[in-house]
Amino acid sequence: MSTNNALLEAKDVNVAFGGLRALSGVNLTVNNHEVVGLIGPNGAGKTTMFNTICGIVTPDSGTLAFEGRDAGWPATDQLAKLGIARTLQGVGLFPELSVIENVMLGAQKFARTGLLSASFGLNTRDEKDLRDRAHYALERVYSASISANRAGSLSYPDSKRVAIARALVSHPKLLLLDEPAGGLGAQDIEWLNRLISDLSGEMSILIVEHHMDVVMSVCDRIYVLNFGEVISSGTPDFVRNDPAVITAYLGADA
Amino acid sequence: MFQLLNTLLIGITSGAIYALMALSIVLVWRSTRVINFAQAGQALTSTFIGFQTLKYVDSFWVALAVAMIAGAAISALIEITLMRVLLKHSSSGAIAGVAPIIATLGLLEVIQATITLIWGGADSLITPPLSNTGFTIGTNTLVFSPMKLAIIAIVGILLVLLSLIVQKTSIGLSLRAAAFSPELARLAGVRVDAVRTAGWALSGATGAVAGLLLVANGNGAFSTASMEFSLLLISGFIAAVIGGLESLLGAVIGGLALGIITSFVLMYISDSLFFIAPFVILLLVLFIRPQGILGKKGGRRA
Amino acid sequence: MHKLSNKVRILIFIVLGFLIYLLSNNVDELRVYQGAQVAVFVVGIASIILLTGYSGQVSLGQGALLGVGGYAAALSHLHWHLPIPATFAIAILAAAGAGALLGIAAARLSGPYLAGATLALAVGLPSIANQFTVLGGEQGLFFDVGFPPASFGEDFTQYKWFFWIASLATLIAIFWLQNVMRSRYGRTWKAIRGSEVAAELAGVNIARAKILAFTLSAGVAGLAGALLAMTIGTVSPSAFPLALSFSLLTGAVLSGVTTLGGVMIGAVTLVAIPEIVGTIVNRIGATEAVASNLPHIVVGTLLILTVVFVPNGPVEQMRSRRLKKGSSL
Amino acid sequence: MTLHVENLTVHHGAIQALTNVSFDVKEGELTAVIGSNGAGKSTLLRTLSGLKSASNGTASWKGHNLLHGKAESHVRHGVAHVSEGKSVIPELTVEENLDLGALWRRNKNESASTKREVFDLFPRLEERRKQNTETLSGGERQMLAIGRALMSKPELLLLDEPSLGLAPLLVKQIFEAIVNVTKQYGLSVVLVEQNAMGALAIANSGIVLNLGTIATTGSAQELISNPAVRAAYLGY
Repeated sequence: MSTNNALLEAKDVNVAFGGLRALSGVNLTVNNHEVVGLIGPNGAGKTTMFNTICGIVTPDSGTLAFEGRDAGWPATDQLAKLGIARTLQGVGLFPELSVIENVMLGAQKFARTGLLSASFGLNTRDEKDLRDRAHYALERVYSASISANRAGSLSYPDSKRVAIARALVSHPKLLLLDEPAGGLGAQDIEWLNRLISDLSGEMSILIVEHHMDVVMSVCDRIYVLNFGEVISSGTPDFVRNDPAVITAYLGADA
Repeated sequence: MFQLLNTLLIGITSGAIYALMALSIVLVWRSTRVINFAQAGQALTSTFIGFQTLKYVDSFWVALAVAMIAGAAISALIEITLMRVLLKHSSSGAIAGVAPIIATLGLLEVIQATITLIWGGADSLITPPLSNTGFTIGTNTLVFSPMKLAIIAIVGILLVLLSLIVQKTSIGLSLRAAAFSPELARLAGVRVDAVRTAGWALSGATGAVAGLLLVANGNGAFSTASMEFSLLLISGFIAAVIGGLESLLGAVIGGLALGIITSFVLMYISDSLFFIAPFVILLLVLFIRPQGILGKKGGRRA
Repeated sequence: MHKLSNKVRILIFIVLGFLIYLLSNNVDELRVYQGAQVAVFVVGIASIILLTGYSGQVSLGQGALLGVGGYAAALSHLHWHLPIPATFAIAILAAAGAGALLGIAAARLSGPYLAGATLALAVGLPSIANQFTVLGGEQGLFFDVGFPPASFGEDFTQYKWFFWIASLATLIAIFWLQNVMRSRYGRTWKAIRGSEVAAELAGVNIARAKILAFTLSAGVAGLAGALLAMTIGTVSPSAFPLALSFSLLTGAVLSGVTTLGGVMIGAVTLVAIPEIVGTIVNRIGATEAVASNLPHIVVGTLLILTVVFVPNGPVEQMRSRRLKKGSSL
Repeated sequence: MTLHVENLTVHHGAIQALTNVSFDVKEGELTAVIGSNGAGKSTLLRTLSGLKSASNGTASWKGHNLLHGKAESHVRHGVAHVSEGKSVIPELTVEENLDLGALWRRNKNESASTKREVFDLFPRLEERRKQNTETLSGGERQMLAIGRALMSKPELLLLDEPSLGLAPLLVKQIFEAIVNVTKQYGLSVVLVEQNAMGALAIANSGIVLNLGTIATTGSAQELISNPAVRAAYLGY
């Protein structure tokens, strides 16, 4: 899968926690404007893979290239600058902040003024710019009417929308979605499907998801992890009929 | 040479007392994951209760026992009335992480004012049960006295006793299980709330011994405004941190190390470093080995 | 949260200043002096709100940072004969420097470790004064801001002068703090307090943000220290005891540590409770021991109750109740 | 009916993790609860063992209300829960982990004989009784977790993904051990599993959970050939 078209290319990633091998020799590529799924049974290493890409877990070995350049293993706070944004499992919003403030945080890299101008209240244009960007991102996932609400008071589906807006506001080239459909009802899942196909024109997307309907319908390609290894990869149709996948999910006698 | 021996013995004695306070702090930390800054006040209260007992009974050892029981009762009461409510109410929210710390500071203020109200004013005196005049070797007199020897012995006995309780008895097993994994302990049928109360009670009794021995180690005089008790708390905390906050043995090693180092600094560098030396030691430990001497990696950001 | 425009805020602060001015002309000496105390506490508490309420780090040693500010102001006044505003600036810078150092240590620590380290600092730092003769030992140093200008007239008292200086400094400090807290820096701190991982993913450098919070908070504390030194006329180790750190923390919790909105509540409570309790005790004729200890019991109990039942403070409590009722703004 | 669950609804904050779940488990039967991640399987067990509180519904074991009181009291009524991820305490030794399960039992002689039985069942544990649990392999830890549960002389065993993270051969061994234990003590078992076929192979009946609701129930045989099982995992 390694082509010039690759946006993110992780090679031979190995991670061990103590004696436990969480990832062994994982290769994963996400091409430009591609929607890629990462699935597997509980404890297969999906979240570890996400955390490794995001610099939260440091791998024992392996390389990561982004846009064709060796990116090392980036520090977590540098991801946004690099052009990678991620939503967290569950919600991951800051409950004490308002919705708009939550989204503005994701746009921080566009801020131009520093502490001094903030001290004298001379940052109003900057703030307005961030606010506008946040507003626009919120409109993409929802009407911006909830922007003044406290994030902690939102319903679960609304929180998930805001979390996606916070990722989108940084104009990522690669969007990592960690279980975006978890806890959502049928209507919201439909909305999510539509949003992902909309976004796929603008950016690449890597999804960890248990909700198979979502994965199978939105993904161009799927990687299946089990015991920290990629046991299968390919189109949704190929993967769902791969005996190795069926065994991994349903058990030995399937 | 003689001075060296003296300095070492002084360090071991005060280190033994710090170790007791550290044990007391570790017991609370392990049972509820809270640093109880009110422990200085509790130890002082227990000491006053011992002092009060001495007015009726003419035995330091009886007073010590009464103080231990009182210390245990006070500590258990605090756990039941304050900590349970606190941990239930403020487990989330903006200041969830610091709420217990602030609450124990408030408690310290209340305790300190209350004992000042009861025993304030004049200095109080507890005559040490044993002589504080040093042993003599040939023509030299050591600072090391029968009382200091007794202090070290008591701390040694208490450490062995506490270790036996924690390592060998079923209450100790419950304590450890509840500390490491409250959820699994519950699933195994351990009444975690009661176990926590027991941990606090043990801590209160240990703190009471620390308080009385601190007074007996000096000239016996103390007051409600004793700076020594604030220092005892901080030394105990630092000793506990040096030991890694989790381990009883670590607390004792931390206490002794702190006592000996401080003693040498005061003797050979400057005695005006009394307040600042422990602080410097704490910072050094936190920078060089953030998990403490016996601590495990990763526990520091708890 | 309602966001007022800067112009409106400046206007409000000017009006506040005018009200304070009117007030100072219409109350007696004691009240004026207490007013200056309130101003000192407001600044000190605000420094804790920035640190604990915003960035989520706890400092039990804020009193020591006030001490750094107080000594810096006194030294620069005694040795360099700087004008008063400049001594305040030195106080802010010196304390901020100390805060930055502390912040570097603090960025590695959290929870009980940070609390213990700052507590040890609060006990240890004041005793440094005894180490250096230049700091004046137990007696400390004088810090005399001088008499009020003669043009204010004969009636203008020294206390009133303190009150004016303290109030003006406080208004400026709070205005500045509000600016910073409303900016992306305030947002960043609140985000860290919520979740470090999520903040990092949003591009926040956690260590840098924490050190910045410690530095700015210490600078504000330094100003409070200089003001405190002004009101008592000297700086000495006993002026910055452990109890001062605890008082400020208490004031911050009573104010509601997550917002500047209630900062007056804590400051006034700290100044008023001893007096109110004292009056009551005298009325019912209790002993002096009761009179001097009851205030501590009341304050301590209040602190515990606040932490347990209104951990975010009275102002936030009211605001969230209003929000729950449905109005979204 | 010995385990009786009716209209059980549980929330995780704002998310409804379980919605109107009803089922029964007869004495001596093994019921497998299967479904993909996030279906609410673990939540179900955590609610039954008292770790999590329910928003609505009823659940009882032989008349003892499982939705009232703390987890530690349910143990005394014969309910043992082996939670997800090898539920052992790594800081304790193997034997201490076992002893912990029987601390609340008054009769120490009976506890000792139970321990004997557990050691007979899992000889590996006896070999390592003095060792720190950290040194055990994944499979041994799972045996220890089940052993700890048995120490409380349970009648109802709640097992949460015992096969998680184990190599296929070990999975087989663990499942065999579960069958043995169930028969030997006449236990009722609720077995939550991702390994659907493995679990159904040893179960009497099964429940398929999907997004917090029961998608299908039936005998184990019926479910093995039911397309709903596939759908729950593979999306078709």
